[in-house]
Amino acid sequence: MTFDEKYFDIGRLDRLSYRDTCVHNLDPRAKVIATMLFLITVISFPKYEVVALAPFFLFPVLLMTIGEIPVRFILKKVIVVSPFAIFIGIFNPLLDTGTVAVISGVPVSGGWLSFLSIILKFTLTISAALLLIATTSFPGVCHALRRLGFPPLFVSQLFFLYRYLFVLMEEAMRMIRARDMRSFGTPGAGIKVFVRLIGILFLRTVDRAERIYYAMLSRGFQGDIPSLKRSRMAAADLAFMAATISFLGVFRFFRITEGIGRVVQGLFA
Amino acid sequence: MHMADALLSPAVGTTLWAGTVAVGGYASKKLKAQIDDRMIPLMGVLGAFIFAAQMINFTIPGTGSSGHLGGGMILAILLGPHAAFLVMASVLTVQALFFADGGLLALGCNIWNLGFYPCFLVYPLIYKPLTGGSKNPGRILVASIASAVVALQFGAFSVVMETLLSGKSELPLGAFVLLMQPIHLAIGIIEGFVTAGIINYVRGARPEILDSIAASRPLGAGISLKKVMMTFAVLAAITGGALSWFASTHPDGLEWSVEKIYGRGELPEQKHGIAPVLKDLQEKTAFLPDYNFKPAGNEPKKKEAVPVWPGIEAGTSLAGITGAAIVLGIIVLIGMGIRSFRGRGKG
Amino acid sequence: MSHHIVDFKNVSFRYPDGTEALRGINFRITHGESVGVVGANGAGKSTLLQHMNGCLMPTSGTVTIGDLTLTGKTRREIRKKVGIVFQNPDDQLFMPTVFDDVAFGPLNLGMDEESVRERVRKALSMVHSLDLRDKPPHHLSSGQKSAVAIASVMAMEPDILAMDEPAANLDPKSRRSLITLLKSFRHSKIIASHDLDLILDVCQRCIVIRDGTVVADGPSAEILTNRTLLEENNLELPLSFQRR
Amino acid sequence: MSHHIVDFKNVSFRYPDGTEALRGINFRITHGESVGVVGANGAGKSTLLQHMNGCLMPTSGTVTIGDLTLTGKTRREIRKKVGIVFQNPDDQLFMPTVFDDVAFGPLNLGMDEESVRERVRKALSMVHSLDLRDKPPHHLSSGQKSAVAIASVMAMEPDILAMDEPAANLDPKSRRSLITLLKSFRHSKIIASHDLDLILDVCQRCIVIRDGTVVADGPSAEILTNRTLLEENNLELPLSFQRR
Ligand SMILES: Nc1ncnc2c1ncn2[C@@H]1O[C@H](COP(=O)(O)OP(=O)(O)OP(=O)(O)O)[C@@H](O)[C@H]1O
Ligand SMILES: Nc1ncnc2c1ncn2[C@@H]1O[C@H](COP(=O)(O)OP(=O)(O)OP(=O)(O)O)[C@@H](O)[C@H]1O
Ligand SMILES: [Mg+2]
Ligand SMILES: [Mg+2]
Repeated sequence: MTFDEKYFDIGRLDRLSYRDTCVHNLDPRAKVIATMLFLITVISFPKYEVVALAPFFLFPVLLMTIGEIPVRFILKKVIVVSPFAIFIGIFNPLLDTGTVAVISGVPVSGGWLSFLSIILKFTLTISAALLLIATTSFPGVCHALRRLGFPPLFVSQLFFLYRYLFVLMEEAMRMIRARDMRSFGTPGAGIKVFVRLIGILFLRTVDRAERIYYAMLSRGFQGDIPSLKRSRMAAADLAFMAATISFLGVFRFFRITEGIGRVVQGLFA
Repeated sequence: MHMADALLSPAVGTTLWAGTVAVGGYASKKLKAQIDDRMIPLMGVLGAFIFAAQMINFTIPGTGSSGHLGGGMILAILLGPHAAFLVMASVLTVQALFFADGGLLALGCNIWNLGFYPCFLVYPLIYKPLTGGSKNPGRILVASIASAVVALQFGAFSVVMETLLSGKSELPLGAFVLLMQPIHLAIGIIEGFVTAGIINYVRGARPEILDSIAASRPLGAGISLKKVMMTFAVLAAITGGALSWFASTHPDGLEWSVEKIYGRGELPEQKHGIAPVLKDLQEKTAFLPDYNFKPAGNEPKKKEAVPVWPGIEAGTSLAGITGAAIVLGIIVLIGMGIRSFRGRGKG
Repeated sequence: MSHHIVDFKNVSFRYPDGTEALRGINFRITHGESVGVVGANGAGKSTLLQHMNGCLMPTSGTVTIGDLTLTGKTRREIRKKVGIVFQNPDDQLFMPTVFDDVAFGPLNLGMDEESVRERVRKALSMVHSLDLRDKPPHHLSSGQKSAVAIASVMAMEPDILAMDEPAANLDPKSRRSLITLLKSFRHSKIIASHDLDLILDVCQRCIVIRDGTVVADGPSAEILTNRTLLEENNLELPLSFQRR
Repeated sequence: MSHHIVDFKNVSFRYPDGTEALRGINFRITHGESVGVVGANGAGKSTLLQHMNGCLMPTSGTVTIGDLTLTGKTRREIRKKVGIVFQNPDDQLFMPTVFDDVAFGPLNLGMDEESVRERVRKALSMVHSLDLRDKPPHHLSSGQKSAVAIASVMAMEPDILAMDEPAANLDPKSRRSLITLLKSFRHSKIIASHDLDLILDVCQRCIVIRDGTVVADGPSAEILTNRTLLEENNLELPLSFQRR
């Protein structure tokens, strides 16, 4: 991704979180917890498991449709980050060729199954993480983390990081533009100029931090970032959690997908 | 070099999360006791700085490819290990959430790999002794390169171990190490150059800034070696304990890697569909001395139905596939149904 | 009401790198006055404003706000009385959403939840920005950012308002509504700006600074029409006096 | 001389996050003209300027500079013709000394040392900053930085000069000398600013932008005195027309 794309991408994801749907209105803590449980459940399937992963697509699909998040946008982002997992996973079919299953006479090697399993898990976990932000907003997630007991210092780092990400990225973007404008090929993009640019950006960042600090002092900052309790867990939030947990439990421990397959096959047999 | 959720097992993922949370808790406790509250916005904004800086590319001399700044080392030098660790953790959290770089479960691993090593291992044990508090640009350069290289080697090796212990990848240890470490050696050297360049630039341009950051960072920043080693030992014990538990309950995870390292030098043939892919890969992986894949293109003869993982074939049957297709179909229908219902509701 | 008084007595300030930014500043602002501070780039305007609430502490001399002399101990009290709006609203809006930002001050004052919400609502309505409540500042336009920055200071209900270059980068209409807004505040105000027309509109009194000293102090209508004085200080007649 | 021509035909631009910043912009600037671009905050002025040399590429429509149509391929050529000075000189000055900074562009053009020196000398004298040659940019005042930023662009001897909000944060005198400087350039110029008095002084022609479209285009003297037009666009009469 180029710088600009990356920058705009965050902006887009961020804007998705302002929508007003019932998914967006759930308590952020409920969504954070549900997402983490979802991730652990998906990851906990053994390496050759493929079939039982299918039902888990319901979770992101529901979040996406009810939360009015564009499918394409999420898919595109999943694809953009996929190379590392694919790069590691692609060795499985090459190295693990022992047959672990025979499907209507066609033997399937373990490597292909585990590779497919990695890809499915990858899609599920990444989209769940993206959807968490797209339906909760970054500040929402931070407030949730704070109320879930993460150190306040860490959470304030997240707040500042998020807030100044956009400011500094824009600053960096303008600097790159200025550099590229006056360098008509590679020499301008060399490591020396790079170090300078970063150095200047650093100095400006420190100056900015100083100004922010003064602004904070001017408004009574005493070492802690205070926060308002925004919401109490409502019935809807509890219901959402309960539904998620039972969904995860049922599909983790019972082989329902396969059962459905059997029943349907039985109908046609 | 970000670890990905899909490659992790829950045991490895949660173990490293636990380690990261422990170190994070320790760091924030330390900071809270000693911090000058001027540091709070500074740390946050520096996180954003690392983020923005990572997005600026430069051309790596002689190669034409581009690199960018990693950040852990420079933060440790500027802020001291505790603050640097927290900043790195928040940078990686934002990456995980906004770019899905890695994922939420792998976040623990990533913070560990990219934050713990530079801040708590390399900074006190390599950078500080090598510079000895000197402001000499040459020493800073040497120390930065050494630190960045070591930190990245640790990080890369951890990625290898985390992947292998999770047992989702079939990559053999040797090959994996050969894939990861040399690349990260190169990246480390460049990161070292860049880190030193920035420190030296800042020192030249506005020396007072470095001094004022140094002055406002917690006294304990020059942490005692003993404490680091203690922490490290405790964490190693936790990790080791968890891993051995994992290894004993899921022997397959370790078994196959051991098997791959010492065992079958030769691997059976492949299915036809991937012959070209395989050939290509074979050429690309030719530098792995120990592993030669059998020439592809052999007619597939896969009748040796040896269940590697007993009970697994039960799930991966035709019934399973049918079931999965039906389930996915239903999910898509649900999704589309909600969409159109909503569309109608609005229109 | 003595608590609306600002008094600088012989205030000097030297930055750690040795720059003497203020050299013996003297002035006194009484209740309800509105004062402009003008001068060349680098004259010391921003440095001066930062002394108003102890962001910077004088190297020598005394700053008195109301009946408190600025010291390390009284600083916290003084910050409740003096609200400063800095030059760049991006530096001022440091919380992730507009609401959080405006609530930051009142929460630090230890107010309870209900009153905080009420204060935020009031401050945001004052600058006509209640709708922006849940947005993150980086999605606001520059004019909106300025307005919210003012709200976040107003939410602390300060007795004295200090602003540094409030109109930079605003389009003419936003600038005009800012002027209207400023005129409607009944606080003591002190505004540093290069926009002499704005000073002329908002402030009855004007202080000219050069190299860290006060070189003129008097009614804006007099000072800002004194061409020689202005030109000596890298300034010029307000544009609205430069007839074509 | 066809190479001093700027031609926007039906240019639209949408930021990847969906903001439609330009919607069918049309105008043509001929040799030696100097054109002001005005409009409300967020109207699209900066976005427009960034199309002049391919920092941004139109989503649809064509930008022609001289006889080249802007594409990924011609971008590099076009950057030699169009110099842009951004709003904040700090973004622009990244080399360790003023000399290095001004030399950066010419060196990248592959010129030999002697000619580079000559160019730098010329560019710096043009903005009366030859003395600053060996200073590091971060020790300059804001006015000086602006001047050097302009020199660093002028050193590439562009045919066309584009500037975004060149006078923000300058004190009135620095602003005035910038105006004098701009007037003395014989290049085609295009200047985006909220400072309508500056536009009136420097540009014969003025384009008004609203929501990414051109709503007026004509002689500055006419446009900037048309009160209704201006007020519809979040602008107001230049201050020098607002007699007191
Ligand atoms: N953090 C700092 N460290 C050292 N010197 C500084 C610092 N900030 C400002 N100065 C110097 O102090 C003097 C006064 O600066 P100040 O920012 O108060 O000027 P100003 O009147 O606000 O200028 P402007 O109109 O450009 O905003 C200048 O010489 C400036 O270079
Ligand atoms: N990086 C960006 N990503 C998304 N939208 C953007 C971006 N930059 C600008 N915009 C939007 O594009 C529109 C035009 O912005 P632009 O910066 O061109 O306005 P402008 O006329 O220069 O405003 P100003 O007078 O405040 O400088 C605005 O709606 C703005 O919010
Ligand atoms: Mg100032
Ligand atoms: Mg603009």
